[in-house]
Amino acid sequence: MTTPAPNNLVYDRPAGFTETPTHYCPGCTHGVAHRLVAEVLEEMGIIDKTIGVAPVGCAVFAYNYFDTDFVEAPHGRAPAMATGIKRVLPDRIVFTYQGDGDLASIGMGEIVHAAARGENLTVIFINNANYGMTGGQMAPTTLPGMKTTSSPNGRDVETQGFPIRMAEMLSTLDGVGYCVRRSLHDPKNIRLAKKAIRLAFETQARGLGFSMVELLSTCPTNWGMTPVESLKFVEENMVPAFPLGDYKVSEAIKQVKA
Amino acid sequence: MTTPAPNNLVYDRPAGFTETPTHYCPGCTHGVAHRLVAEVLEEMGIIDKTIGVAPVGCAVFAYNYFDTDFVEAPHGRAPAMATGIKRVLPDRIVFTYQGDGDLASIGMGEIVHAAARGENLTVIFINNANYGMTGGQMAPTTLPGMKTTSSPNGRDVETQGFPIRMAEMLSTLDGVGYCVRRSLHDPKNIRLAKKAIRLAFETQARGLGFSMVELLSTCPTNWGMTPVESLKFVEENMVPAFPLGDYKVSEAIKQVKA
Amino acid sequence: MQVKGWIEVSDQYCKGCELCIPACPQAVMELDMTRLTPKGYHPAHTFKDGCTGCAICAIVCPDAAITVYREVSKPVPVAA
Amino acid sequence: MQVKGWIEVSDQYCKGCELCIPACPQAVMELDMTRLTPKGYHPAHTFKDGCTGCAICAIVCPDAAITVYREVSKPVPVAA
Amino acid sequence: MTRELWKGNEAIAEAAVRAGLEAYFGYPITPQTEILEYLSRRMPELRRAFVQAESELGAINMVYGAACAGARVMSTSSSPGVSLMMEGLSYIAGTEVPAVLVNVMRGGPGLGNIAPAQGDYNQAVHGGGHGDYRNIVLAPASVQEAIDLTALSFDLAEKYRTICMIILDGSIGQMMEPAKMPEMRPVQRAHWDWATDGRMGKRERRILTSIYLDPIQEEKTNLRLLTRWKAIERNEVRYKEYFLDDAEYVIVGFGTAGRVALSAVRHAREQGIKVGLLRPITVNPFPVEAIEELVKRVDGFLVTEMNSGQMLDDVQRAVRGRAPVEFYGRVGGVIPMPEEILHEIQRMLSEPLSTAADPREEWHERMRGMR
Amino acid sequence: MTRELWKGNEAIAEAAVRAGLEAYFGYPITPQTEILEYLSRRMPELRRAFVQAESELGAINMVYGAACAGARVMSTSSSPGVSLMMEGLSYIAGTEVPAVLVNVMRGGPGLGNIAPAQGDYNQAVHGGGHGDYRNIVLAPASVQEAIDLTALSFDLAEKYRTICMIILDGSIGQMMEPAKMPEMRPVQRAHWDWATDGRMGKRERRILTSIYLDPIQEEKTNLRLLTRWKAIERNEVRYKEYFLDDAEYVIVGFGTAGRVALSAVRHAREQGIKVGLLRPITVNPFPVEAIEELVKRVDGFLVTEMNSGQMLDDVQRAVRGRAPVEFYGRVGGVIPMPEEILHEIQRMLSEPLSTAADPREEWHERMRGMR
Amino acid sequence: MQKEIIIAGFGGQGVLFSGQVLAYAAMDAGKEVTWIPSYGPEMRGGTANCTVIIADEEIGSPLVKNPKLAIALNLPSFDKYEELLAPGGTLIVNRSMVDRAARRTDINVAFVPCNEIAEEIGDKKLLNMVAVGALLTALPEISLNDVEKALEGHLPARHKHLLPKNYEALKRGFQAGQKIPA
Amino acid sequence: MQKEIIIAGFGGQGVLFSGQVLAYAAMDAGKEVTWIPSYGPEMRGGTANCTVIIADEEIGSPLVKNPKLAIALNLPSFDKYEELLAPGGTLIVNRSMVDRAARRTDINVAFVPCNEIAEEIGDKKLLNMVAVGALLTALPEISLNDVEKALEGHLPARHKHLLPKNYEALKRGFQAGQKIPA
Repeated sequence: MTTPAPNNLVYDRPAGFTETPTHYCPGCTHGVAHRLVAEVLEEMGIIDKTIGVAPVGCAVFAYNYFDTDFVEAPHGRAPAMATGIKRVLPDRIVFTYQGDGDLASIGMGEIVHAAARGENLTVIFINNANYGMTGGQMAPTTLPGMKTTSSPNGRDVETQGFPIRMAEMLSTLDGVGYCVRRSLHDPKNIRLAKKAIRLAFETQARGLGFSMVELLSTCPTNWGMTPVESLKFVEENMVPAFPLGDYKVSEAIKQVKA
Repeated sequence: MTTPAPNNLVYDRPAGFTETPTHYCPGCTHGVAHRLVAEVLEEMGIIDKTIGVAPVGCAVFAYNYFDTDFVEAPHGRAPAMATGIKRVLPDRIVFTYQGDGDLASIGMGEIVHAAARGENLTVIFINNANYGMTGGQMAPTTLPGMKTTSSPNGRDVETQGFPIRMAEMLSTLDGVGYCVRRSLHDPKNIRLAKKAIRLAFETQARGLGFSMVELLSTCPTNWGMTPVESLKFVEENMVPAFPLGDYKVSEAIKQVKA
Repeated sequence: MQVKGWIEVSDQYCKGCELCIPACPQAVMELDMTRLTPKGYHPAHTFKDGCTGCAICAIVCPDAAITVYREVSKPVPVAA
Repeated sequence: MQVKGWIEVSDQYCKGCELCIPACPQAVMELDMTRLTPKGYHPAHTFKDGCTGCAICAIVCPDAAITVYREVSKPVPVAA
Repeated sequence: MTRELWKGNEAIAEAAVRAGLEAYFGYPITPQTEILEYLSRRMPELRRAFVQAESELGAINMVYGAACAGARVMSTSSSPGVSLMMEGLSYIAGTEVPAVLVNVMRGGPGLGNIAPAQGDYNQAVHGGGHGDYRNIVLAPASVQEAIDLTALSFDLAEKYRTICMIILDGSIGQMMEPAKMPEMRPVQRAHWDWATDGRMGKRERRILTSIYLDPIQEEKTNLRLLTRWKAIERNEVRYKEYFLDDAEYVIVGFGTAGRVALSAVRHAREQGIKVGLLRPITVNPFPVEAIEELVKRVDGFLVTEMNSGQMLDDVQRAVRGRAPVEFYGRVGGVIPMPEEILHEIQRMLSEPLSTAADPREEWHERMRGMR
Repeated sequence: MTRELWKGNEAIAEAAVRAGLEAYFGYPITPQTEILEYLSRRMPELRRAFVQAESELGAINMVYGAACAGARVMSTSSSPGVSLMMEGLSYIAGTEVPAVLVNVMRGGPGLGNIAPAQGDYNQAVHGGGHGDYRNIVLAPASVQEAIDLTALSFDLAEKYRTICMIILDGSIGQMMEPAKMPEMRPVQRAHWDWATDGRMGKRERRILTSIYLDPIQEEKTNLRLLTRWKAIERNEVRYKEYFLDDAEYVIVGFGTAGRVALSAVRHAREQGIKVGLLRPITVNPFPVEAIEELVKRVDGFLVTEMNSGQMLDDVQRAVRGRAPVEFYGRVGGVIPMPEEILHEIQRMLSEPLSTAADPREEWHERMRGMR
Repeated sequence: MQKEIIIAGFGGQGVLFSGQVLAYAAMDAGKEVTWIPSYGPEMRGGTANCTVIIADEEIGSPLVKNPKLAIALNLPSFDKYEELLAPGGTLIVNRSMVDRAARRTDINVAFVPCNEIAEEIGDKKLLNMVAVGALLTALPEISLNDVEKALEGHLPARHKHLLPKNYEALKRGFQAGQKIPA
Repeated sequence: MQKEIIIAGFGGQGVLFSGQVLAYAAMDAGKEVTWIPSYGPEMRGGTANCTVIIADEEIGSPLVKNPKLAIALNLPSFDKYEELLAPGGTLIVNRSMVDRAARRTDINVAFVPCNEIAEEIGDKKLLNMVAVGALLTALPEISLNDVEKALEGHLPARHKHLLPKNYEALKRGFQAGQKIPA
């Protein structure tokens, strides 16, 4: 951490967090993603000038957990709201935190155009392959054959289509400065995820355009698995379908050490 | 033509057309695109079972020109309407005809998801780099620096973003069976465009998923050029920004001769 | 010796956009400045011999205004 | 000889999700079945010596419930 | 037909299936998601069309397309999702094709909450999309009524080539009651003389559009829609009366607010108070003539809603100042208890009533007093 | 200030700029596109925010974001585009942040046409988004009024933390009139105690949301909104009176329908007919007390609109059957001519008037007779 | 006749299902009935409850402020519904989870060790059926037999083998309920 | 005082601009004025028209059915507005594009060869100013000088060099207009 720590303190709850315990189910990696964002805001010293935009979905209450200003957007519209904020407060740091139903389904138009415009925003995209809050319906990211409450016989690609790989799709747009996919299923990948989140915020801080980190995440409750089984599912089933990697990194940001 | 022609007839107005003269400005290549679609419908013998979906934009009156059933969709929603029609009439041929404001701006969510679902639809996408009907405003496809009535000093990519290459973007989706870009700026390219339109409809007829042909087109009136100058502009300025080519062609369709 | 062809340009559809004129390989087309269509356009026409019925004018015509004929014995597939 | 460390698990935040347990390289963590947190969870704890303060448990913790210490003289950069 | 215990949302879904629903397009939103989930299993097993759309905007335009093709089609959503459908609804109305939409209402405005509310009455009945159009709005108060009105909604939509909306608060969607489910009707697409289902060698081409570039033609269209609406007003008004024969006071309430009022009316009758209940089943068209009839013989009206007085406006317009109109509402997702409405009835008996007062204002004052 | 000839749409754009507009988000749609085009040049030259959004849906949510940040912000659109904003408007209302929206209305429903109409009155005043909320609606009848009300709209929106809509038919957007443009006000963001503009070391964090998961809290919010609305009703009603002092008959009309009626009133006065005009400038809040005042002394009301009788409902509710109310409207993009309204005035004088008749129904019959 | 019953407890104690069993029994017995779960934010808390109303005629409000009957399977529910119960009403309390005596004297409170009885029967889960059995002592409109038929008719096939123990739980609960010092 | 003027012709004949010139002149002369273009589907047809209303008091309807004054720059406009003109009104007709005589006798019709006069001046485009000049003979509220000042004040800078010819066109039109057999 950049803040001096008592001699023997190795890790402490980040200052970017409020005291409020999260409402997430035990073992849900939303909490890990939150923590990484809070750590990065603290390490970059930007908590104070950051404005978050919460989605509709499990993260609808994200505004309770970060010690920053926050607004709550209509379902899928977070990138549009963030655009409105950033355009009138260009010196602030603005980020959206969105799930796959919110970003990849109803919010497709807003995310694609925020990226195409090269809005200086950072998007944290949680891909857990289903609509968590409403009880586990099929999302655009649901894997073929995966059972959900709205694909009870498993997602049939013939009638229900194929998963959308957002990081790959958005990387075709010139307005994008940084766009990568990471996973939260083990310590190594969590470390890589944090580095990516740091670089995404650095991209915004440097005015290098739109930045997004897609994070493969778990939904133990709706998947009907234990938290530990869920991590395994991510590693064995989601990573192959949603390859981890850097899909677009602007030259300027390649120089930055995180 | 598949229909027997009088001995010395080389070319005649296609039967897929009604008698109605189009409302398009002189030299606008919308007319060429219409004609190619009409020729393909006639050659495939599917006029009778085709249902078209018109957009909002210059082609809003497309329904007057084709001798098929037609509906007129809200701005950008043609792929959703077409989905509704095709799902209840799977043995019909359903196509949308959309401009860049309609498909690439307000209709982004609908087109991406129709493609991701692999809907058996054919989309004819006219890219003329501006909103024609409302008088030439900036579109998502407007070239950097290009002057329009809503980018009076030329499109500033810093504040107004970058052109979206739809064919490339949609080709990242697994539901897409056929997705290519062609141009209408000379006879050779018009021939290639017609072949592509044929293959797009063949893709649908074979149930191979979503098919789209993006056509680089002109807007002499709003560009402030003669029709002939406009073709030159397409060749010299648009083709470099929107490379022609096959972005996705499913294996099954590669076998088809058009 | 090249094939002979001819075209008919429909006054109902032609808007005098001139796209066919530079496209004609034989350079035998121009606008007929002596006539106006009912819609007030000078329609395209062939102003001299040399049309081969190649139908390129029809291929580039945005208004399907041109019908193309050729002096031949067997049906010819359409060019476009 | 390996460094010695220790952790504090917050009853306020721990939900007993067990993610830290298989993650611990020293395998010194488990749920404390003798206690319930105010929210009714069995919290995680170290049930034997061997903690090196590597902070991997904190890195995988979804609830930032774990504070990690180490017997050392100079500040150590956080692992994550 | 035997009675079975049905949950409101699932009952609506099954009733639509039995009415011959050919295609469903929807999107998850609490508290209507069970309808989507039920049909995600039921429709495919019957080889009928089911699509979880990318959004409510997509869903209503898929409905629009399927309706143009002549199919029996439905979408369902809840308040914020329905707001996203306003453009599509206006287009469907302007194109004169039949469609059914169910709104399982929740607390608003905005994201609000997921508790039962009736705050979308005005959107459904008066406002909503742009331009001059009206659509039928049905308001069930029980699971059985939800089943019966779902079946009816398709017939009405097709008979008048109009949108038929069903509005219910979330509690009806979530509650279970014994109900009889009608027999399965076969899916057989009527051969509409307007549907764009492909010429198929049988006929000239058809066009379905909402464009009338010439204002005179658009005016003719608007008047045609109004003429049709007049027929609906004549033929389709539905309501239920309770204890009205000798009533001196009348409660007017729809949906859950109406059935809560029924309990209050029974309590009041036990106390010898001559109060009755008029429960509109069609809130659009509104039972104006029933009110007209009551105006002649009652001493006052009490409108009860789970909103801040939306149907109240329609009651006031029908009463035209000829009798006092009072209002009691709970808003934001709160369901009133029978005791509260009984208390209002008693207040009406004890206070002088005026035809000049603004009932919403007086209610608002009382509510603020409460806090 | 000297008079200049301004086109309505451009006048609104420049008036907003001079009122300190910090950010504009819009999308092209006829007949309001000139506003977008004007600001695409004007805003960047002043280094203010201009974004042509991907859609009206995007635009209203950009407005929502900028409003939360405390900026003076506006969007403009026309009927179908405004229908796409209903979800966003409900959220903005529920979050209690100020925003200005201009609707240059065209013929509908659906795609309709681009001719001037007033068919979105109900959407703006009564329905629109889901849930219980109300917003101020201003209806200019001239280019000068459009300028003045645009400037006013920002002050009202901020004073009451509410949405302020300006509705005008396309003809006002397209016409030119001499008008005085106010001086340029500097852009200076007020330091709102609610805006989420970043803590910046000065304060605790702030949250802006429309969620109130506990119905009791949502009810409190609804009642707070209603309390604020009551203040608006008390303070902000605006209207213009013409020839009312000795009027025996009153025409009520807003916007272009109102100014067309003024010509008819003048013709009638030339014929010695004692008729006047009440032209609401705020159609929400509606000038109920002005109607109340007139009810006492006039023999009848004639409501004229460019729709099928939407404000008519509000006039009827205010009149409460105490005077005859007649209606004359043209719909679908047709502007009535003064002669038509004069003819209606003459008809009112020659026919027996009833308070029981349904004015819309009678008008509809007459219109069908015409065809 | 109208009887209102509220059943409340922790999620996982079978609150909603036991309410449905009563609803099925009432329906099969030819009564009007409504079942409505706690709805809205409470869903997120640890406790669940549902309201069942049984009547001879069309049922008005599906919710009541002061029910005639209630089952409290845990302490928070006991605290809440002892307050709200209508005078003269009967409250079945799961003594296994409640360590205090009743405060009100104008209602009948039956303390039944539901967990213990269920464990004696050999299935912890059946504590809810024990409570339902006890409730029936105060609900003459519904007989034990009605509830057994309802279980038989509506228990998912995969649980049919549990019927005998369910019957026993009901009976044991009914017996325990009869011992109320009324 | 209120005077309504409709100016109609083909697109490209300067219909809308000539209406705006009158509007500027009226405004500068301290009058109330409205200018409204033909709006709606007609825009798509070949002909354009605009309505200008000049008055001393607040103007009501910006449109009129029967204007007192009109300029018809082509035959379709002549056909349409000869019908609609208010009795006693004056209609300026561009004889260069019209080959028939007037039908009505209750209005003044002035046939002015606008194209020829404009061509004599040396700028075909000025045919609209010729017509405006002619109209002024029937619009005493606006003087030639008012219109000249309006042109001077509102003509885009890049067209200022055309002012002299515009003035001449106005004058020639005014002279031609005065020759009306009233």
